[in-house]
Amino acid sequence: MDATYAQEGHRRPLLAAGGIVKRFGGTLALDRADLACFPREIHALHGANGAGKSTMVKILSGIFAPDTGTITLRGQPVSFANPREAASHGIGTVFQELSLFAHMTVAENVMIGREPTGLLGRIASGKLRRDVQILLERLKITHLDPDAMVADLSLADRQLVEIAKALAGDPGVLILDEGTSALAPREVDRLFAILRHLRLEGRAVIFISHRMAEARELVDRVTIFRNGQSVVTAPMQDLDDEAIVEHMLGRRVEQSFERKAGVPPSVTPLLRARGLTVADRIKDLDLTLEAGEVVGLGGREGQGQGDLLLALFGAYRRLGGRIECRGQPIRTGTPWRGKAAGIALIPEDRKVQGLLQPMGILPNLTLATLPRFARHGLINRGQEDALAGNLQDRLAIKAASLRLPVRSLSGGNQQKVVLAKWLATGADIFLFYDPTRGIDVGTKQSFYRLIEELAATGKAVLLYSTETAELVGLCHRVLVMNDGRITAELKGDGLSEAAIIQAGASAGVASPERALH
Amino acid sequence: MNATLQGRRSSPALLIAEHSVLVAYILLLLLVGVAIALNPAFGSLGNLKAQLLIASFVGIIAIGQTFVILTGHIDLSVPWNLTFSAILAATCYANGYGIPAAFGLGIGFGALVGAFNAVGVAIFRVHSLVWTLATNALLQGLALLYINGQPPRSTIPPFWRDMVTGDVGGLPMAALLWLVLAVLTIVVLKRTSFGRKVYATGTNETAAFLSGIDTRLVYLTVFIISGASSAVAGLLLTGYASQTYLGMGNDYLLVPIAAVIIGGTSVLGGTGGYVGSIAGTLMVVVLQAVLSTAQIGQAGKNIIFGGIILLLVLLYGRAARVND
Amino acid sequence: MILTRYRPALLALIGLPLIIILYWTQQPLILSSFGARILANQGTTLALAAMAQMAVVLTRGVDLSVGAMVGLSNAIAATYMGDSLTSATLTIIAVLLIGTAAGALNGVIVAVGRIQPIIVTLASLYIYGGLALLVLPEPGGSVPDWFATGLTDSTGPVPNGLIFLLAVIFLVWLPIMSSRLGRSIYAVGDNEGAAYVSGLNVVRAKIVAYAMSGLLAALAGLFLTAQTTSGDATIGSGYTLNSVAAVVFGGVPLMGGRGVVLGPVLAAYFLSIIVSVLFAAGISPFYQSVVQGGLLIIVLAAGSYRALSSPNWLQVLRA
Amino acid sequence: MAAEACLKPWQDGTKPARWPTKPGPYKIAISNSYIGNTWRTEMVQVAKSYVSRPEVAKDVASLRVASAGNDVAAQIAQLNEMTLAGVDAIILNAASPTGLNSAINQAAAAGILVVSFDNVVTTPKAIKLNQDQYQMGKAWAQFVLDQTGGKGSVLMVRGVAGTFVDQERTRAAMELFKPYPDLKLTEVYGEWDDGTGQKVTANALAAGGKFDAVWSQGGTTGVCRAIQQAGQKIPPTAGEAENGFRKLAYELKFPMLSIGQSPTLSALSIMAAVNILKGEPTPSEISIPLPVVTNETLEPGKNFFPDLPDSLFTAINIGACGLEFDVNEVLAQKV
Repeated sequence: MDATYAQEGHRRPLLAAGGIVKRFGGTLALDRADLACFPREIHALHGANGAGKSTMVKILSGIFAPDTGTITLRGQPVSFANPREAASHGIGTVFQELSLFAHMTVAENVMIGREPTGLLGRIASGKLRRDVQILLERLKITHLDPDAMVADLSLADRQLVEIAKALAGDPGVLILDEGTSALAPREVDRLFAILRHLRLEGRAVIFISHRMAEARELVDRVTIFRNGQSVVTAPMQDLDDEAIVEHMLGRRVEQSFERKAGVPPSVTPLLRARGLTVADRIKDLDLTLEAGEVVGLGGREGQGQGDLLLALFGAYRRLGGRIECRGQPIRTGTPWRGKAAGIALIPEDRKVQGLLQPMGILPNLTLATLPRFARHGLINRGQEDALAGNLQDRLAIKAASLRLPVRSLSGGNQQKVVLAKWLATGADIFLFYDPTRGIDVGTKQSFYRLIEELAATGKAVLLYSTETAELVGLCHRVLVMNDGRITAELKGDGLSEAAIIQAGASAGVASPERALH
Repeated sequence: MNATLQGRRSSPALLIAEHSVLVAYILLLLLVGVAIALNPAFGSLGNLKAQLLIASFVGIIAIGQTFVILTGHIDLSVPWNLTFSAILAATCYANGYGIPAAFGLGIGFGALVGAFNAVGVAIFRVHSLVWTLATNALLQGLALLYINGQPPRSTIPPFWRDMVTGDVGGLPMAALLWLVLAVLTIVVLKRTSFGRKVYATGTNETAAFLSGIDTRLVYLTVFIISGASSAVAGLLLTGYASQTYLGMGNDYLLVPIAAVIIGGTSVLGGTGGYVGSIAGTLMVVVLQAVLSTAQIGQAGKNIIFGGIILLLVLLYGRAARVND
Repeated sequence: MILTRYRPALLALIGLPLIIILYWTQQPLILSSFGARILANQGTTLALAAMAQMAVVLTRGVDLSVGAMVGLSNAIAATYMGDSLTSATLTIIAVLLIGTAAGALNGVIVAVGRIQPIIVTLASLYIYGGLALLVLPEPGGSVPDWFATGLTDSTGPVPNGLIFLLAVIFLVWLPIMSSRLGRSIYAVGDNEGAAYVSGLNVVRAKIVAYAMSGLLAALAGLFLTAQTTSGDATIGSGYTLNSVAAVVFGGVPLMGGRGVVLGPVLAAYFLSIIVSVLFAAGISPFYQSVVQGGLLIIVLAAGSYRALSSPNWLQVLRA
Repeated sequence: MAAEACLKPWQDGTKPARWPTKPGPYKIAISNSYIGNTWRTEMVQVAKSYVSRPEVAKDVASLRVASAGNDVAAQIAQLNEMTLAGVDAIILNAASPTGLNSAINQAAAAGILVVSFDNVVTTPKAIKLNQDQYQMGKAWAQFVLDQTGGKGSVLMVRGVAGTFVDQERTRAAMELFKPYPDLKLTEVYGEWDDGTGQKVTANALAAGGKFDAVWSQGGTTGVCRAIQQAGQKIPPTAGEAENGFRKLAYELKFPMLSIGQSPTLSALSIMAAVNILKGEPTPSEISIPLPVVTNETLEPGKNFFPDLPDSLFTAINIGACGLEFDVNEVLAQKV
């Protein structure tokens, strides 16, 4: 615990929101919620998905105006008409959905809207570059080239850019809304060091993360939201993890994983890949998945784990090697071939890759199974409704009506819709691409149960996760990847977080630039 | 994320947005009312039938454009596709092919052009706005070469002329054909798995693709529909004018597109439908009819036409959200 | 990084010299001073119109009223310039102001009214075209000699048209695009939501882009007026779709947010010069559209090597 | 060739063309603005057919045709390019009456004879050859007056707004109609296009009921068909020289006057250019007689062709010029 924290009582809040109400159509997103943070404080905001955290962040950042309620900055009431005004009041935000420009360089992104200008308003690009270079060095993000295009960066690097961008405005209050979900432990440590430094400088940080454990030692106080209300604000040391979860969910949850017995290899595994080669991403890779098995993919980010999932599913064309399902070679190269072979992919970015956001929940649920209830192309609505209702019950998707657009659902429920869509196809090989990123504890638990259920019913699961604990807890085996190859296989007693991290790091090869073009 | 950014919309706008098709029909009735008020003869049965006949050309092209626009694309090859298909059919007929063969060839050619457009869009991934524009130029040249610089053949089967302009049960035949195709279109879009795929592709191609939908096939089909509907419109125009001639498609580039958009279909793809396009078609045709006989200069007509389109979309097109 | 940005313009960068060489083999005199002037004057109007189009395309919009604004500027300029220096100067200023205002109006409706750009500019295509007819019901009008020769003659071996174009690029385009405002135009096209939450003024960026489009279309109209020394309300109609073609050919994706002005400018010259090459090569005009359309198709298909070469479908879909 | 009866001075006092004579044969180029409609393709084919005649071929070394796609800047470049190529004469159908003047002046300065026809240009440096649009509009209007007696309802189908031709023809008609307040005029724009003509006429019929006469600049076939389709008798109609219009008039015997802008103007321009280059006296502004056809002179196979397409422009033969073309031979020209 930091010593500075003790002085809290003598100061007024740096930024405070009181009695905030925000309504979207029929739903009450925030219901008289309060949040206050003091100078020299790192303040955690916890809550299940849909509890109103992001809405609060958007109100503090000037994206939404509250229906009622007040915001005060250093005791003065303020109102932000737009993000510009919030920024000019010294509020910097790292958004959950990244606010970056793919076709601009790192430097241009970091300084967008506050570029140094010279004669006649011309942007001084040399100075811009240098300023960003200095900033990145100060933040110890030295591996990022200020001239790199953001489109070419990995998600983790983009998050770093996003953080640098928020810090470039020299904010008095920094808000991180799930700003660390893709970061490797080492990068998280580095970020925390920066946040501590900001605290020393007298600033405030509001910190939202679903990874509670990582934040514990950093955070001074915590506020917990539930159903749009702030249910508790307390010093961090007063609440243990269990208590936090209890406040978040309003109930107790059972924790969590049990040790898995291995699945013995069979003659005809559900899936076997031999000599799989994909451009320069996957190199001569062998892999088997048995029925009832959960296999994890670990290693540092960007070593080809995602590409492997995409390639198996059919999102890569021109593959080398062969893939067999139940001993039969299958044609690959397009998603519909993968689907026909019984393979399902729960993709990385559910918003862009998994769901038709403005369309209804129902068509999203049935998108991959249209032929099943379409006779001569004509959709049988009764059958479709029945299937969708069935899926909704099975996965406990919380929605008032399946006619609502899928974007009205919380993140966790959206992720369930993606999974339900594939469950409906009767697939027996499930590829998960970091499925619990940005999902609250409660939903995570139900997701773990679902994965275990899949395995229990004889399906095979290949899971890539950036959370090592998840891999250890869920998987029978974990394959550690390096540079497009499997460099270690961990199972049984050999499977532990430390072993995964060590295997990922010990390969020693520097991560190649992730080139998308 | 942008969806939520637009959170400050006033609720009347939202209301209009959710009922844009209804609003379109209300505006259509208003427009017809104004037209009749300006000139009572406009409301005569004969005129309404004449307008319906003209609207069926625009409306049938709008079928193809609705499909294409729903996938987020646009077909600018309509004018010369229409002309070439009609000329091809008429020439084949003049050369002794039977009517089914001649018309089949014409429509088949139109569909083939559609397929060519789809290749550019789906395989080469060129934006349809330029690819179909290039197709249009190419077709113009090919049409000139095909007719060898001569006026195109105008031997039109008399029965076809009578059929297009003739009445069945008080409705012009062409309008009847439009009605049939319109119902078919609405059913395909709203009730079939193909229709669902069109909306899915237009909403988010990546997500549709990763759900196992061959979006290339979707593009192929919608552009073929567009090409074929251009050709059908060309054949109808041939019957209407009793001839084929160069430039018969000139009027049919922007007007059907305007009809589709006024009818509430978003050019970004994924939202809208043909029910709205019908209202849009009728609005544009009525507007053009009223303006064409209004005794004001061409300048005034253009300004009023543009102004009213703007007014219409301002009234209910604005709810269209910016989507990621 | 510089190379990355210029790579999409490569097609035009290679295509233009090739077509000029092809032209030269048919007509050696094209590399004379007179020939250079022909080449320059031929493409300058479209180059300016393409820049007008590009300003809007950068914001992920499209401007179908570019041609109508070219025609409107031409009609106003030829009608009111007269012979005196004062009247001509005032008219030029008026044309530029009207063009900017017309473009800005498009921008306001698009940005504030939140209407799809294609339908807004389709409507204003009719409106501005109608206004042009109102100003000049039949072709005519005149411009002072100094205005015509000043823009279309040569200074030494350098065509004035080229100087004019470069002046517009260096005095109007680049200063705006390399300012914060210009960055925000690119940013809005790249990711509008991100631009908004990054505190950029999205509405202003769009309005400025459309206003720029109007200004550049007015400049195109003025150049066309100098070239034709007269006015014709319907003269601009061809520039709308050709400007879109030049923009895409020049490597600026219609998805917005990317692109360098060099691409569309070179592409505009390329597209303009084809017609002359056809004549020089003695190709019958009946083949003209076939060659033009066919060439465009080939070029567009050739430019899609990325879509064809990438093994990752997700990248193909994004391309 | 009866050049004198054919290539008439525009008006009394029209100056003769003065141009340095040159020995033949001559290199001639046609600069056309647009090729996407029937009149233009016919015009090009007539020119080719004309120069393939032996008596013409000996004077014409080459004929090259270019089309600018309705783009003034492109046509300026084309003229410049022709100047560079060193042709002896340019036959010009202009995209703009004024827009090409400076390029024409440059060509003239470089010693190239420019003969402008159809859409003529305003610069005095070019020889102008055309039918008199004002007279055409006037003749149509006179027919309407004769048929209606200056009373009743008249449909005026205009051409493309903003063009010189449309303005001239309409101006003539309006001047003639002015003294007759009992004439009720309904103006629509038919864009010289059959389809548009048909559509706007259908609209006009709906709005105005019935017309006692039609004054139509073009798209006349479509205009007549719209009236037919409305179930009405076609009233006396003054129109262009479309084959379809004449076929209908022959068949249905309604009073008609058909005057066509002749695609042969291209051939006559070549004739004028050769004459001038040879030093034969030729006016600098040439008026080509209007090929007028009435119910009396309508004759199948001669001035209209029942077996040929409706969109054919029939006025290819100008009697006064002694130029007779076999329509099938013209059409058979290679593109």
